[in-house]
Amino acid sequence: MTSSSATAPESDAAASTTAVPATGPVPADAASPPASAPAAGSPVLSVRDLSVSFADPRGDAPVHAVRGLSFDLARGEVLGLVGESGSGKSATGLAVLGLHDPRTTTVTGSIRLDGQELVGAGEQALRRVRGGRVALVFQDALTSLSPFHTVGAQLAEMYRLHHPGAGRAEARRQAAAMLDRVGIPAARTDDHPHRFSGGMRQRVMIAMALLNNPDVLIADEPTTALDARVQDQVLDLLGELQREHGTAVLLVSHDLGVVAGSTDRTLVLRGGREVESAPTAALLAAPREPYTKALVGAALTLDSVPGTPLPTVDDPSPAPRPTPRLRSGAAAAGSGSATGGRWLVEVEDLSVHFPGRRRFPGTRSEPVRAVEGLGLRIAPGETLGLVGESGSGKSTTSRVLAGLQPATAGTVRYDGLDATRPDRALRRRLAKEVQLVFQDPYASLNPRRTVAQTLETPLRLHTALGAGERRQRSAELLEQVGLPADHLDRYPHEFSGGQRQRIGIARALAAEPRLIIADEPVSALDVSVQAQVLNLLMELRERLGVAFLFVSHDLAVVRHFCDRVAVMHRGRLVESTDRDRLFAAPHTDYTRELLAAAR
Amino acid sequence: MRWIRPSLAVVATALLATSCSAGAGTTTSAGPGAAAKDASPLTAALGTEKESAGPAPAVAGARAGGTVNVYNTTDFRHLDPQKVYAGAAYNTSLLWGRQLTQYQVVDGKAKLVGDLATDTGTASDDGRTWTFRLKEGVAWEDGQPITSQQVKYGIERSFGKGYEVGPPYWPQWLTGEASYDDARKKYGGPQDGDLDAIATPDDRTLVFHFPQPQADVPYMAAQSSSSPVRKDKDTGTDYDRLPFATGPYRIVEHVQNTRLVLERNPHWKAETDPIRSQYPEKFVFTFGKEALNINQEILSGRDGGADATTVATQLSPELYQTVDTDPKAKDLVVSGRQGAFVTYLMVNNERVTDPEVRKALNLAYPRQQARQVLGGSRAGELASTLSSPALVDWQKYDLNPARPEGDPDAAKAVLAKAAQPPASLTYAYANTPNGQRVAQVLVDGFAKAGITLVPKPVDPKALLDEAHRADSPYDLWEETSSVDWPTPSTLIPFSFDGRANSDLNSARYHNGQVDKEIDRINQIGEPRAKAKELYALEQTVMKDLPVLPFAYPNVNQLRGSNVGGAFVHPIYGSVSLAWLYLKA
Amino acid sequence: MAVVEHVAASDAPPVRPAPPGLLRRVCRDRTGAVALGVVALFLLLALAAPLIAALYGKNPTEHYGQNAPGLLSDGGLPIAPNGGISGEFWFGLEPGLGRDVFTQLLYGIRTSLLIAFASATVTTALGVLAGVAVGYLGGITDRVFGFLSNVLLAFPTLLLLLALSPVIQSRLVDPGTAEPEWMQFLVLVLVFSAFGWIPLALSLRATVRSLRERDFVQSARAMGAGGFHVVVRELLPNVRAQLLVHATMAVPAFVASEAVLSFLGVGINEPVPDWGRMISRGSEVFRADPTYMFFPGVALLLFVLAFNLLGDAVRDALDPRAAR
Amino acid sequence: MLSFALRRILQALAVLAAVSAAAFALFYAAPADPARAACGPRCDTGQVAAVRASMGLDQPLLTQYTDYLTGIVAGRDIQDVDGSTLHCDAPCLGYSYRLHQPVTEALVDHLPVTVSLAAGALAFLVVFGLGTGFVAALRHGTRTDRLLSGFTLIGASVQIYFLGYVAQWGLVYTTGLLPLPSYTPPATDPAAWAGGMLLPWIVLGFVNSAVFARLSRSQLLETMDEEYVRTARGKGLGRLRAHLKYTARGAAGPLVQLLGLEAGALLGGAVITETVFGLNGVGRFATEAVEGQDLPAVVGAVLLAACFVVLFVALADLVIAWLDPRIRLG
Repeated sequence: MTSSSATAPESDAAASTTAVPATGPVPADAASPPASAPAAGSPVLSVRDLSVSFADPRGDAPVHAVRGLSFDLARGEVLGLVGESGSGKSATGLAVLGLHDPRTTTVTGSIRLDGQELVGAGEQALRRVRGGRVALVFQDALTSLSPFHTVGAQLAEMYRLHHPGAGRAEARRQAAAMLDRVGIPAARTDDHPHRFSGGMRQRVMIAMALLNNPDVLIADEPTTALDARVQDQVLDLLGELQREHGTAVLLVSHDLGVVAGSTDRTLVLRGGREVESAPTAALLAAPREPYTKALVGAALTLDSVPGTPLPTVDDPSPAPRPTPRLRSGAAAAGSGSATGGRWLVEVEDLSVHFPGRRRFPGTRSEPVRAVEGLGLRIAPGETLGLVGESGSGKSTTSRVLAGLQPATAGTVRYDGLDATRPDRALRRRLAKEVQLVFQDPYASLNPRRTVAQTLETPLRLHTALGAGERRQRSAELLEQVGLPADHLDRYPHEFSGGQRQRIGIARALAAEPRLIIADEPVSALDVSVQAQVLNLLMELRERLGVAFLFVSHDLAVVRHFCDRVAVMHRGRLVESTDRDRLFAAPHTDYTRELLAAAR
Repeated sequence: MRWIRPSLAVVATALLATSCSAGAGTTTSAGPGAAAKDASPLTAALGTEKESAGPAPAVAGARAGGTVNVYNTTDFRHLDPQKVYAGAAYNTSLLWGRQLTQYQVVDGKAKLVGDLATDTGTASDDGRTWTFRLKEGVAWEDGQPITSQQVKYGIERSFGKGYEVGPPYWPQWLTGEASYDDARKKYGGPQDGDLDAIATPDDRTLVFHFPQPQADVPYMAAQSSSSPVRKDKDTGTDYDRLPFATGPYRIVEHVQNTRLVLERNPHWKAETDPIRSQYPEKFVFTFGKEALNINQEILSGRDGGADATTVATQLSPELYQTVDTDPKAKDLVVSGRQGAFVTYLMVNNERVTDPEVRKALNLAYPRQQARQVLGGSRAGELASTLSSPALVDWQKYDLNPARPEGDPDAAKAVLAKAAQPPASLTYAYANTPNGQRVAQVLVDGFAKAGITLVPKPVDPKALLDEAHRADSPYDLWEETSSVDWPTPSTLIPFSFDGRANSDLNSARYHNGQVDKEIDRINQIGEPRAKAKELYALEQTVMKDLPVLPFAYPNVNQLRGSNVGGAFVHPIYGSVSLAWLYLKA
Repeated sequence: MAVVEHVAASDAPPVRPAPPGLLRRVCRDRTGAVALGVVALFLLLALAAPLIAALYGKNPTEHYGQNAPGLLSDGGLPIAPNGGISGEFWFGLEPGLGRDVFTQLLYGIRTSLLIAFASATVTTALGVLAGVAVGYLGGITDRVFGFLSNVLLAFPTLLLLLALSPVIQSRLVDPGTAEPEWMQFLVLVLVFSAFGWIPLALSLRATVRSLRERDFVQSARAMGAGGFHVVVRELLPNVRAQLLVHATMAVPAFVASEAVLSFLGVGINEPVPDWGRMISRGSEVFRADPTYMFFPGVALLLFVLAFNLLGDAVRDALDPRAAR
Repeated sequence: MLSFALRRILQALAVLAAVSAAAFALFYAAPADPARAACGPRCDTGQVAAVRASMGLDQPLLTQYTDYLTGIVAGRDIQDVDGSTLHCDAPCLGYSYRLHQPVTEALVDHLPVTVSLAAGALAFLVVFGLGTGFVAALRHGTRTDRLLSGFTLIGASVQIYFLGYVAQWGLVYTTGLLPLPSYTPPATDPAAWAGGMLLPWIVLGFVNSAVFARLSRSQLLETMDEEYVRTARGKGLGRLRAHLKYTARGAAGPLVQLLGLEAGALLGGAVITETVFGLNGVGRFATEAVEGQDLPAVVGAVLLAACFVVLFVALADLVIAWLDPRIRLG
């Protein structure tokens, strides 16, 4: 990209005019009803027939991330750019700032910022735009803030870059002020990013983005990495600032929930093409396109009918099963009666501590108490949801049950037997009857082994089947999770995320387990895929009557899938009760907060 | 007794490590270096008192002043006069050390004259008593006069522990013990008090009393161990690094293996010294350079190379062509016979008992090819005698004529006559590049005569220890050694005496008559008569062909274009610094 | 890159061809292909050395220059210009012994390759064993190994090789008998192996450490799979690429080290042809006869260069992220 | 940071102790009899035994080792072959019977050469390696990149002694473009010092810079993909400035580490370079010690080299920690 002198002066003019909207008419603009915003005045950003494609490093055919996308963004408007991974939404965001690597990427079409063409604009012009008139907020603030510089310094730099006259002191003052505005005390301006919590870091990012009153803010999945409660806080903050500065926001997200609460208009992307675009409220209320319908339907809310099959792209309006899962009630009773019958799993004041960092030879810092005095019970065939924010110790608990993590204290009884110090026989039983489904479909399959090899491992370990029978069985398993049997000899990288998750489930089923521990099995998947996998799990649960320990941070999913729910916070059990009771009348404030955030 | 260890130091340079250059006979180099005629370079007569008076004969065109750079690959093993026992070190130590007698060299001819002593000593009681008188005005670097007691103290030191590295003769002769160790049992050095065998009636007179007649005292008196040492300056081990000077120069700095700096000694008087001169201001030795770089610097004349010479390193082979083609370069080569050194292919006579086999080996010996890989005629002249042409009254002879390139068929014929021809012979060689190449030549050459050679690479430093061990497993090895002074006295009587241990008689040669002859000749006190008898005896020995002479090695060294008066010392076999000057 | 990942993740299974064979991918990159060609050529020459020598009618040990007059000067230098290059002696004659340079070079490849391949094999084996085991076991084993490798890496390797190889030699060979050639090779392989395995072990240890925490390993362990299964079935397949790259990179490294030792005089002795020794001899005479240093020097450069290029190509082929 | 540093230093010391022990065991287990080597020419077995006693070789290995260590810490008295004892003060790395000189002294005598050589070579290495690496990374995929990468690869493949001789031949002896390689103490004549070391610096630096250049290229390329670099550009920072301020900082870690290793290795004595250019540094000293079977000297040289490596690796770690707040501030 060489600076074309033609655009340079023009951009100067544009730059000078940008001062106006930033100061004067902003409140009025913000006040005007969002729906009418597009009509009012010329759009600050207008994208026409935008296409982005990446060259494949292996030299294969180029990948088309965005194809012929067009949209307008009016001043002060918030436009939601919704799509599943690979829909090209992020690529669009980057294209606006010309941040793609010019060697591997080709961008065609037109992006006009106040009439200034950005596609093919010179580096000089673009640099003036970046951070000055268009600012970015990335998904993960930990990686997008420099770990080597203090947040204060990074903001100050942002300021000075676009106020050439300003001195260091001035810049630092501005930075401190902005940080204070987003709720970060001046005392911490000299801290490095890794010292902040996820939410705080995201606040820093936002502060930095808005430091120079940009006309347009591109927020790329700004809250995806955060817990629900923090998510809300950050979104609120973003909203406030946006109204204050009258900044136009392009909110890129995969989560309809996020978009619903905070955008005026929504544009749905799929495979780099626009599917549907309408005022958000309208779009959510009455989606026109089937894909949109599916997305809206698949996005679980707290008022779905538990246990019912969810709409998917292929089947936008599934027939509700005649008898929606009644076990819930049964389980509720069961929890009482199970004293007579016996629990599958009983956990009594379980504690898991991790040794602290070694400071000196000998001395160590305080151990990390991941789980503290936890008690749990799972009846056969029952599904227990384990809810909590990141770091609440839910994964650790599941690892203990899976026998991957020794307990520091407390007992785990499986089928009445002591599983904390199991003998060989019990260890074999546990290995067979307790299986795992993981969160990350990419990490959970060995990239160097075919599906067949992966599926046959448990068979070889736990069954007496011969080679032929094993292959036979794995084929069945594959079909059971809805994949064609002829995929047996493929390698994981030939499958998509959802398919891999299915394979993971098939592997779990292979040993005919009685308990499946599913650690966030759907949270890494796209909404529609999420729905499909959930449907699959529910179906299998009905068919095989296997018990589940379902670990998740997503209340909606838990509510839809589980019979009973246990809430964890800072390694302790906050509350554990029947699903309906919990969602109807939460006992603790913490649970209430969680629910509020999920609404 | 022969220079064994010192010669090893020279073996490394002379024949094995880096090869040589400028053909011995063909050199036209400056200075009287072309000393490679068949006649001995040694003027027979010993110098008179008149010849022993200073100053040294002036070197034509010499000029005073300047600093001479001396580039050596390695430092000298020893500077302590009683420890110095190697040609180059002898030669160099002349700069700061003086002995009772020393060799005066004129036109490449060496003559033994009195140095500290007024003459080469006077014998009485047919060789049992020797008397030396010190000159007037000979002084230490601090101006104090040199006394006979100090010379005596020096000789006493050479009995002491740690002085095994020096020559054994004073202890042996003065105690009359054949064995060095027995000698030291009788007197163990200064800590055993006064040595009665040497009397010092006054500060200038030394009287040696020997149990048996000794003919070679004047030559021994020229050895470094006949240098005076002052008790109050004797720093023990450190004296090996910084000896106290009596010669024209004194040591002002010596960083071992790195640097040695000499400055003029103000208290040295030219009129007392018939041997040395004192032209340059300073000598600066630099140790640790590679031969390649040394020669390049001297040839190019850059960075002080013009004022430089080298004492211990040879002309690197890669410069042959340059020297042959470029007359200017050729002009800078100083060549000459390496003192009295001779290189032999040693044979362990206890393992190869059959003389026919030894004769066969001699006939098959590819001498010329072996010399070729070492640099050809530059490396030296093919030898046929045990003794070196450098010796007094030496005459050439060849009792076992053999073709230089080897004669396999003749060898086969002789071998056929042998009682039982050996299945194979073990040849030990110093594991250096040249050593490996020579081994290749020998294996190749002897194989043609149907003799299998098993080459055994041995760590160069350990080769002689290995070969001299009583139970040494080797049949053949190469050895370069020299007599201690230019008479045959230390050749046959030590190295071919059947009664001596394998460390001295490394050929394990046993011959009763020879032993008897040795005893007889040892009683002769008159040097030249003794020499005559020894040459005769040498031929008797050579009839048995105990070892195969290979070559009289040459020294080829470079001197900077500005360096004058450089020649190879006919006795010590290296460029002598004591005669150098800078032309400009 | 990141976006490509996303595309793969969209639920429609992407239609991408199965990755082509390693060889094909290496050859796809031009330099890689050339490097492969050169390496192959060297291998071929090494294997066919006796044949070629027979056709060419010379052997590497005979002293042509000494046995036939008129080839070498009295000083042992080739008389013909350019180190005696002629129709009969294509690359000239060795000064001194007058052996044929071409066949020496030819057989020199064998020496270098034999030692390099042997050492590479041993070190790779050791490295895998140590690296994977330590990485998998972790804990105290890991700490001990870490310390050990720190110690070994602190040693000045070249000095040790210099000091030790003669020692080992004298330990293995009794005086009186000729030292068999294989002994020299063995000694070199031993000294190289003593240190060569550490880098691989270290990098593997790191890789395995991270793999060990991966879910698929966890699930295998949760299923009650034994350590053997986990190491052989789950871990090893994932470090294959790393191994291959290391092996290809190790060969030139060992070729170079062997040459260095021979150059310094503690490597392969006469009469076994050896490049390092040729170069050191060349350095003695290179003013008078540059060709004798030129040929082995350039050959060695080409050889190592080709192998390094090949190593790069292999790495890039296996890891497109590094290729860029 | 302090605790980190302390921990690191303790670790280094432990390693050194182990190295010394290993070196000791390794060499004194050698068959070559140092006493014989030390004793004069006609030493009979009795004398050799005496020498062995005076060298303390008759003691059990452990005792010898402990004596050695105490010598390093506190110095010790040593007996020479001629029975004279002398004090070798700390840090005493033993006594060379070949040179009749404490090893420490001998090493110190040779150190200036090696230090000059290493320093210059490192300087060249950093400038050249980092330069090529950076340019190649900025221009990656272009012809420049391929050219530079190829060039560095040649550096990685060429044998230093071959290059050294050819360079000497071409630049010094035949054309005389550069002064003869030689060492002059910088104090006496800085110009001559620099001139004499120029060629060794370039050759050694070039050959060693190859790895460095390749690493810096790949590191920079990797860091360029970091999100925070993209953020920096998103701020409106120019490409070059963004890379200089953020990418370089992010890529520094491994480079510093490698540099530490290189520095340690070079200061331990560049045996081949010193041989090729006839520089009388620690490397040459060590090789001569090896040839002379001068065990104390060999062990001393090995220890010195190991010390440098350990020291500089530790130093590098500290620098890295200081560069990266995540380590510095925990």
